[in-house]
Amino acid sequence: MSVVLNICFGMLSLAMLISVIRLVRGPSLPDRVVALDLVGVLVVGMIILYDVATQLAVFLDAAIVLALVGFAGTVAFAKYLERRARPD
Amino acid sequence: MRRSLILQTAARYLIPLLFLFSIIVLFRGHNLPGGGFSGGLLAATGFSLYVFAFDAASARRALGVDTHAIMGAGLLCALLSGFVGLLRGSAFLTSWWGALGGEAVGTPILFDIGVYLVVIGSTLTTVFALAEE
Amino acid sequence: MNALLAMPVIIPLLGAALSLLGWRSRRIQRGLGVLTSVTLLVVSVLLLARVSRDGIQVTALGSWPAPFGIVLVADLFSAIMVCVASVTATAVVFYSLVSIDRRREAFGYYPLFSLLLMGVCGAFLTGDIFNLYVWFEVMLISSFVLLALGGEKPQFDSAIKYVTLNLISSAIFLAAIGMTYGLTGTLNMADLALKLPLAPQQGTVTAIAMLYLVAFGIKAAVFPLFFWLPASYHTPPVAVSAVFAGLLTKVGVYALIRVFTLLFIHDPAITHTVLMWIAGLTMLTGVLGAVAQNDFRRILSFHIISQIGYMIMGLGLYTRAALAASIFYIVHHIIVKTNLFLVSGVAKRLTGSYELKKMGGLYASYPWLAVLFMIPAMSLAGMPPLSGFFAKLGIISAGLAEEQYLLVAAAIVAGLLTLFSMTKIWGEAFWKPLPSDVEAPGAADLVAARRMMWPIAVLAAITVSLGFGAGWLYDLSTRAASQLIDRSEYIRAVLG
Amino acid sequence: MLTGCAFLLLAAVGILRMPDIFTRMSASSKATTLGIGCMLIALALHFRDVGVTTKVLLVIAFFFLKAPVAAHVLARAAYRIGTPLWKETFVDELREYYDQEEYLVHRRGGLERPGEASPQADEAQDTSPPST
Amino acid sequence: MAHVEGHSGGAVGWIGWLVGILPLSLFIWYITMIPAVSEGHRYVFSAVWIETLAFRFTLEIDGLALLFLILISGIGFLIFGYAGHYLQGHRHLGRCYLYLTAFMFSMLGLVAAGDLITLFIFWELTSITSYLLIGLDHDRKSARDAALQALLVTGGGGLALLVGFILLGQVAGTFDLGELALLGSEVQGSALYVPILLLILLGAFTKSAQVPFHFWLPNAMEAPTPVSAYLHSATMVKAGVYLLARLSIVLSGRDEWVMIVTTAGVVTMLVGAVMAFLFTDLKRVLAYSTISALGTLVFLLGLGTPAAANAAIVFLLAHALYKAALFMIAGVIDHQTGTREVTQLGGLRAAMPITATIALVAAVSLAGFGPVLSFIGKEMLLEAVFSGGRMREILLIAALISAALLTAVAGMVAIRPFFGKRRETPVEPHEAGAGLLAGPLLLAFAGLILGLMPDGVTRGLIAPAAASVTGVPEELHLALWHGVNLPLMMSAASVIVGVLLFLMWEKLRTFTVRLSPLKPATPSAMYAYSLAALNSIARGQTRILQNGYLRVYLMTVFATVLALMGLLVLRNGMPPVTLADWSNLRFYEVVVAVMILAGAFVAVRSESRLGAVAALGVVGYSVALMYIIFSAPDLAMTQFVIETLTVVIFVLVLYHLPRYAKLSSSPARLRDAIISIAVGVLMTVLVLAVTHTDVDAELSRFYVENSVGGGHGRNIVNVILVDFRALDTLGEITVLAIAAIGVFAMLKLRVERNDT
Amino acid sequence: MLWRKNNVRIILAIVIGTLYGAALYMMLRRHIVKLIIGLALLSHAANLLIFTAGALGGLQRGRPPIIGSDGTRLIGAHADPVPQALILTAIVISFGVLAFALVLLHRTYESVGTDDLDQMRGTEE
Amino acid sequence: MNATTTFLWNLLLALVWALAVGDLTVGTLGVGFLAGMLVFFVARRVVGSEAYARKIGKLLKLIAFFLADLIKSNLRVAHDVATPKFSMRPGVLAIPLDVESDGEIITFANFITLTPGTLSLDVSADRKTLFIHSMYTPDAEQMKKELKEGLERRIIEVTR
Ligand code: NA
Ligand code: NA
Repeated sequence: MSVVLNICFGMLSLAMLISVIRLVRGPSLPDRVVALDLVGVLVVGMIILYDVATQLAVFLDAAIVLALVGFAGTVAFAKYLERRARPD
Repeated sequence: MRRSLILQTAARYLIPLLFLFSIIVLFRGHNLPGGGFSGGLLAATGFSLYVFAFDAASARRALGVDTHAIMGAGLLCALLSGFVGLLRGSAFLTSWWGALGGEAVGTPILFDIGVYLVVIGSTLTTVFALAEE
Repeated sequence: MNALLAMPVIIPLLGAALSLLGWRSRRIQRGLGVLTSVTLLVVSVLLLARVSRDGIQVTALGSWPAPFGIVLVADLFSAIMVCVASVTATAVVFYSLVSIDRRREAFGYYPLFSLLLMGVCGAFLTGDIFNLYVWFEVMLISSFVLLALGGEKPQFDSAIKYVTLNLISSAIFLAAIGMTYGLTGTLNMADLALKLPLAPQQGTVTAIAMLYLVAFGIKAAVFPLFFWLPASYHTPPVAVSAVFAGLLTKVGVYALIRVFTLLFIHDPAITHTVLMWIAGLTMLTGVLGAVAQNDFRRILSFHIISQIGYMIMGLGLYTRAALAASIFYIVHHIIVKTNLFLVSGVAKRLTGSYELKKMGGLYASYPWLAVLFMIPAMSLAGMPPLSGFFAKLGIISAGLAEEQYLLVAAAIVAGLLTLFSMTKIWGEAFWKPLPSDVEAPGAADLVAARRMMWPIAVLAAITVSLGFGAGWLYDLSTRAASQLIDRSEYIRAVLG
Repeated sequence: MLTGCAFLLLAAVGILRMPDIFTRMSASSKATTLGIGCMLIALALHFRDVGVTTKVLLVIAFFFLKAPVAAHVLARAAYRIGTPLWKETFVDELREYYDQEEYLVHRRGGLERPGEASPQADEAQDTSPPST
Repeated sequence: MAHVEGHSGGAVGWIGWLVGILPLSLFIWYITMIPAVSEGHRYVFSAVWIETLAFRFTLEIDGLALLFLILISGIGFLIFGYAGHYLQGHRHLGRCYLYLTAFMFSMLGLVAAGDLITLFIFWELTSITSYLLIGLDHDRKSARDAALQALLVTGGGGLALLVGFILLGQVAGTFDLGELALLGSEVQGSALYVPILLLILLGAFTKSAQVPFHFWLPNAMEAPTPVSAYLHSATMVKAGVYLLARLSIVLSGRDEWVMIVTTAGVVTMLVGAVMAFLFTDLKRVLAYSTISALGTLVFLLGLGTPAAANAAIVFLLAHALYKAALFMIAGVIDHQTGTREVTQLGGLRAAMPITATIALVAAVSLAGFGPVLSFIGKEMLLEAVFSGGRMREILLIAALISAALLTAVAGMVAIRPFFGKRRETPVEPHEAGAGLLAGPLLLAFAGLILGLMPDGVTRGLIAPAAASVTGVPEELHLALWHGVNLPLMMSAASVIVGVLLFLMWEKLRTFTVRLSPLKPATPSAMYAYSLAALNSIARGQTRILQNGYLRVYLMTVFATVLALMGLLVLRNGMPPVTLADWSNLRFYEVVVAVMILAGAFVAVRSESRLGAVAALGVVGYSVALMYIIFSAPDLAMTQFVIETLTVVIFVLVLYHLPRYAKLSSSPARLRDAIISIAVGVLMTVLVLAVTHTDVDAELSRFYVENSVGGGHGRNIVNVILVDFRALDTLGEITVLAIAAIGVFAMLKLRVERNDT
Repeated sequence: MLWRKNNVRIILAIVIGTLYGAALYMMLRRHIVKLIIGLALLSHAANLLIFTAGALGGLQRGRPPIIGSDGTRLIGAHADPVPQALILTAIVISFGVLAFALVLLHRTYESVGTDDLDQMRGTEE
Repeated sequence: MNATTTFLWNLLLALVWALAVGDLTVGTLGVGFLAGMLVFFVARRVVGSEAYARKIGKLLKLIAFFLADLIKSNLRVAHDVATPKFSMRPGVLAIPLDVESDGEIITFANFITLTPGTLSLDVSADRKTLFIHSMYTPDAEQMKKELKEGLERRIIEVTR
C-alpha cells in the first residue's frame, strides 16, 4: 500500500513541479492561470492521497472546499482578461 | 459586453451548492474542520461567482440585503451571544448551552453565525464595490 | 463577574454594529457616535474609580480562567489610559459633529471612530499578548480607513506609508508573538511574566524583546521608526488627526511600557539602555523636525514624536518615579496634543489654511481662540503651572535622580525647542497680521468655528486643572507605577 | 488511485507540452476531471463510509460541473484577447462571427495597435489600463 | 514707535488709575507688614501641591521678599496709572492691563515664593507674560522677534534653572527655601555643587541680562514704554538678582561663586555702561544703563560680604525708583514729541518744564551724585569693594569707569533733550498731563526723599532685606554724609570724568561707527546665527530622516532590527541552533516546500503582475497543503478560500493598476537583496532558536480536556475560536467589517463626488 | 523525546526565512503592486512562523486536534491547536487588511497618477 | 420551479446535509431540511425556473455514453502528450444548436469540453451557434455531425 501511495505522491509531486514550470514560463497570462488551476487540482489530489495515507477523512473537507472555490479564481482571471478585451 | 451563457447557467447551479456547503461547513465547524470563517468565505465566494457571471448590480439584487446590514447583524449576533453570559451573571462571552431536538445548541453557535455573517457581509461589500468600479 | 471591564470594548462595538444596521441614516450615525463616546466616558470613569478603590480588576472572558482564556485586566495604568482615551474621544466626537463633512459622515465616519476607540480600549485592557495584537489591528485598520476616507492625493499618498509601515510593525509583532508562544507555551501576559524567566535561552528571550521593541516602536513612532507619522498626520480631516495624535502612538507607548515592565525585565542593562538611547534621540529628532516645519499640523505632528521621547525616557529609566512621570506625561500629552490639533482645525476654518505663511490675525480677531491655543501650547512647552510643566518636572527629576545627565540635557533642549516652535505658530498664525490676499471667513465658518471651540475649551479646562490638580494625578500615576514596578500584584490578580 | 494520479500527471505534462493555450486547456481540463474522479472513487472505496461517500459524490458532481465551465470561461477569454492559436490550426469559424457580429477588436495577426508589443510576449495580455 | 494716536489727559486715560487700585491695595497691605517683618516675623502660606514629588506650594514673606513686594506693587500702581494715559486708544489696552496684572502677580509670586519649585513656576510665568507684553504691538515683525528672543533667552535659562533647582533639591533633600538656608554647607560640599551653581546662574544671568545674555533686553524695548519701565527696569530683570540674593545664603562662599558671579557682574556693568553711552535712542540708552546697573548688583552679590549685600539692597531700591522714572520720562518725551532720538531732541525745557524738572531729579539719581538714595548706594558700593579682598583694584576701577559713563548718560538723558538749542520734533511739544507725570514725579522724588531721610526705610525695609541675604540681622545706618573720605573723592572724580565725557559725547560717538566691523561677533549676532543654524540643521536632519521614500523607511526599520540583533549577538553570542538530522523528512514535504519557494521566486521575478498574483496563489495553496500535512485542516480550509478570494480581489483591483516597469537600478537591487537575505536568515535563525527545546503545552492540554465537556465541540481549533478565545475572534471580525467599510468608502465616496 | 529537534522545522525555517526575504525584497521595490505582493508574502511568512515556532510538541503529521466522534479524548501526540487558532485569526485579519491595502493602492494610483512609490513624496516636501 | 420540485430538492438537500454532517438522525435531517429551506429562500432569485431530473433512464444512458467518450478521448490525448510528435489538427468550429434551454446548452457545452480534444469557446448571442475548439479535426463537417447526433440528441432525449 505505502509503495503505491509513494508512487502516487511521486507522480503528483512531479505534476506539481511541471505546473510550476508552466507558471514560470507563461508565456501568456491564460497559461499561468491554467497552471494555477492545475496546481489547485493537484493539491486536491494530494489531500486525497494524504487522507488515505493517514487514514483520516477530516482533510477531505479542506479538499472539497478547494475544489469548490478554486474555480472562482480562474473565473476571476478570465473576467479580467475579458475586460481587457473590451473595445474601447 | 456579452457575458458567457455557459458560465451564467453553471453559476445558477453552482451557487446554491456552494451556499449549501457553506452552511454545512458553518454548523459542522464545532466538531469537524470548518466554522464561521470558512463557511462565510465559501458563501461569499459563491456570490462573487455570481458577480462574475452576471454583474454586481444583479448580484446585489439577488442578495436582497444591504451588505453593511449583514455585517452589522453579524456583529450584533456575536455581541448578543456574549451578552447572554453577562445577563446570566457571568463574564462576557461565557457560553450557555441548551438542547434543541437532540442537538446541543449554545451561544458559541450564535457567535459562529455572527462570524459567518460578518465574513459574508464584508467580503461581499468589498467584491461588489470593486466589481462596480 | 466584572461586567464593567468588558464595557469599553462592548460599547463601541455595539454602537458601530447598530450604525451598520442604520447605514443609510446620517442622523442615526451621529447620534450613535455621540452616545457611544459619552457612555464610554461614563463607564471608563466608573472603571477608574473602581480600580482606584478596589485594586486591579480582572475579568476572564467566557469564564475560562487565565492563562487558558483571555482576560481583560484593568490596573491603574490601563484604567487611566482608557479614561483619558474616552475623554479625548468624547471631545473629538462633539468637534466632529461640526467639523466633519456630510460625505464622510455618510460613509461611516462615526462607526469607524467608535471602532477605533474599541481597538484602543481593547489594547489598553487586554491581558493577553495575542489579543493585544488583535486590538492593534482593529485600531490600525480603522485608523487606515479614517486616514484615507474621502481623501485626495495627499491623503492617499501618506496613507500608503502609514499603512505599509504599520503593517510591517504588525508583522514583526505577530512573529514575536509566535516566538513567545514557542518559547513559553503561553500567551497570557501575567503567565508570561512567570514563564519567560524559565525559558532555557535568555538570549533568545532578549532577541524577542527586541522584536517587540521594534514593533511597538514603530507604532509609538520613536526614532528611527517614526517616518509614517509626519508623513500622514497632517493629511486627514483635523478631527481624525486630533484623535490619532492623541491616542494612536500612545497605544504603542502603552504597549512598550507594559511589555518592558511586565515581561522583559530580565536584562535591563541592554533593553532599557536601548530604550533610553531611543528616548533621547526621539526627543531631539522629533523636535528638530518640528523646527523645520512651516505648517501648523506638521509642527504638531513632529512634536508628537518628540514628546513620545519623554514618555519612553521614563520607561528607560525604569524607576517608580520615572514611570509615574511617564504616565503623567502620557495623560497630559493626550489631552494637550488632541486639543492643539483641534485648535488647528478652527484656525484653518478662520484663515483657510494650515500653512503658517498664509495664516495670521487670529490674536487680534479671536482672542478666545488665542487663549484656547495658548493653554495647550504652553502646556506642551512645559510652562507652569500647566500640566506639561509637572510632566516635565517629574521626568527630569527622575532622570537626574538616576544620574542620566545626557538624557536630561536632551530633554531640556527638546523642551526649549518645543517652546520655540509653539511660539512660531503663535507668532505666525496669531500675532502676524492676516496676509492681505487671504479672505475673511464667511458667516457659516464663524458659526462653525465658535461651535468647534466648545470641546477645545473643555480640554483646555482639563489641562489647566491637571496643572492645579497635578497632585491628584501624580498620586494616581505613582500608584499606577507602583503596580508596574511591583509586578506581583498584577500577576496575582490575573492568575489568582 | 494510481490511474487518477497518472491522469493528473498527464494533465501536467499536457500543459507543459501542448503548443497553444487552447490545446493545453483541452489537455488539462478533462484529465484533471477524470483524475480527481478516479482518486475520489478510490478514496470512497478505501474508507467505505457513508459520509465520505456522500462527499465524494458531491465533489465529483461539482467537478463535472465546474471544470468544463472554468475551461470554457478561460478559453473564451483567452480567445477574445487574441491569445495566438497554434500555427497549425486550420480553421477559425469563431473569428468571422466576432468580426461580423460583435465588432470585437481583434488583436490577432497584423491588427495590433501601435505601442503594443508582440502577442508572443506576455504584454499582450497584461497591458496597462486604457488611459481614459 | 508705539501707538501715539491717543491724547493724554482725556477722561478715558484715568481708567488706568482705577485698575491701579489693585496694586495700590496690595502696596498698602504690604506696607502694613513692614513692622512685623522688620521684627523678624515671616508670613508663610503653604499647601501641598504634589505629594509624591514632595512639592509644596509655599509663599513666605521675609525682609527681602517684602522689599520686592513693595517695589513691585508700588511701581505697579504708578505704571498702571501711567499706561492708561500713555496707551490711550491702543487697541489692545484691555489685554495690556490683563497681562500687566498677570505679570505683576507672577512677579509678586516669584519674590514671595518660599520654595524652589514655586519660585520657578512664577519665574516662568514672568517670562510668558513678558513675552505677551513685548509683543503687544504684534503687527510689527520687530516686536514679534524681540518678544521671541526675550522668551527664548530667558526660557532657555529657565530650563537650566529648573535642572539646577531639581539637583539642588535632590542634594539638599528639600525644595523649601527656609530649610535650604540652613543647608548651605551640605550643598557646597556636594560633588554636584558646580553644576548646580552653573545651572542656576545661567537662569539668573539670562533673566537679569548679564553679558553675554544681555542682548535681549535692549531689543525688548519694542514693548510700549510703560511695559519697559515696569518689566525691563524696575521688576522682572531684577528677578535674577533677586534669585542670587535669595540663594547666596546657600550657594555663596565657595570660590566658584565669587569668581563667576563677580566677573559676570563687572563685565556686564562695564559693557552696559559703554553701550548706554554709545546709543542715541532714549529707551535703548536706558536699557543699557539698566544692564549696567544689573551688572553692578550681580557683582555686589558675587562679593558675598555683608557690606556688599547691604550696598546691593540699597542700590537696588534706588535703581528701581529712578530707572522707572526715567523710562516713564522717556515715554513722556516720546509721547509728546514723537521721537526718542536724543540727537533730535533739544530745548524742551520751555515747553515741558515739569517734565524737565522730574528728569533732572531722576538723572541726579542715575549719576549717583547728590542728595539721593543712589548716592548712598554708590558710596556703600565703593566701601564694599574697598573692604573686599581680591581683585579690589580692578573692581574699583571698573566701578568708577561705569559710574563716570553713567554720569555722562544721565546728562544725555536729562540735560540734552531739555536744554540747549530747540530742535524740530515730529510733534509740536507741550507739557504732558498730570496722568503721565504723576508716576515719574513720585518715583524721582522718592529717591530724593529717601536719600535725605534714609532711616525709616533702612529700618523698615533695607536692613531686613539685607538680613535675609546674609542670614544675619545687622544694625545698619545709612547716611548721605560720611565726611570726606576716599569713596567720596573717588565718586567725585568719576562725576567729573562723566561730565567731561558728556561734553565730548559727539566726538566719542563716532567711535561706534568704527566698532561696527565687530558686530558679527556680538552675542546678538550669535543669537541670530544660532537661530539660523538651528533652522538649517533642523531642515537638513528632516530632509535626511523624513525623506519621503517609503523604501528607505522600510530599510531603516529592518536595519534597526538587524542592528539590534547584531548588538545582541555581540553581547550574548549566537543563539543555539542545531541543524539536526533530516531523516524524518518525507519527500513530498520537500516538494511542497519547493513549491512554496518556487511560487515566491516567481512572484518576485515575474515580469507580469498577474503572473505574480498567480504565483502568489501557488504559494498560498502550497502553504495550505503544508497545513494539511502537519495536521491543520481548519487552517488549510480557510487558507484555500482566502487564497482564492485574494486572487479574486487582486484581479479586480489590478485591472485598474499599471503594469510593471523597471524602476530600480542594479545597485539598488543588490543592496535590497542583501538586506532581504539578512532578514531572511535572521528569521530562520530565530525560528530555529525558538524551536530548540520542547515546551510544556499546558494550554493545548487544557483545551483538549475541556473542549468537549466545556465547549461542546470536538474541533478544538473551532472551540478555541468561538469560546476559549472568542474575544480574539470578535476583534477579528471587527477588523473585517472595518476593512470592508473602508473599501466601500474609498471606492464610492469618489464615485459620488464625480457624479455631482 | 525532543520532538522539535529532529523534525521538519529546519526546512520550514528555511521556507519562512525565504518568504520573509522575498516579501521584504518586494516591498523595497518602487512599484506599488510589488509592495502589495510583498505584503501578501509577508503574511504567509508570519503564519508559517507561528505554525512552526508555536508547535510546542513539534510538528505532527496526521494528528489534527479534533476529537473523534465517539467523544474519546485525544490521546498521545497531536498537533497543538493554539497556533492554529492564532493563525486562523491572523489569516483572516491579513485578508481584510490586504483587501483594504489593495484598494488603497488603486485609489492612490488613480489620484496620484504614478505607480512609482518614489514619486509619492508629496506630503513630505 | 414548482412547489413539488422544490420540496423534492429540499428533501434531497436535507439528505445530503445529514450525510455530510456524518450521522443520519431525525435531528440532523430536520436541521438539514431547515438549512435547505434557507438555501432556497436565499437562492430563489438565483435559480430561476427550470425543470430538473426526469427521465432517469435516458440520463444514465447519456452518462454511459459520455464516460466512454471521455475515457476514449483521454487516452488519445495521453498518447499525443506522451509521444514526441503531435498528431493534432486543431480548429475552431461553429456548431449550429438544436438545444434551446439554458440547461441543455450548458450540458451540451460542458460535455463537449469534458471530451478531450474539444473545448467550448462561446455561444452566439442568438443562442443558435456553439463555437468549439477541437484538437483532432480530420474533417470539420464530420466532426460537427458526430457531436450533434451523438451528444446533442441524447441530451435532448433526456430533457424533453
Ligand atoms: Na499607529
Ligand atoms: Na499620535
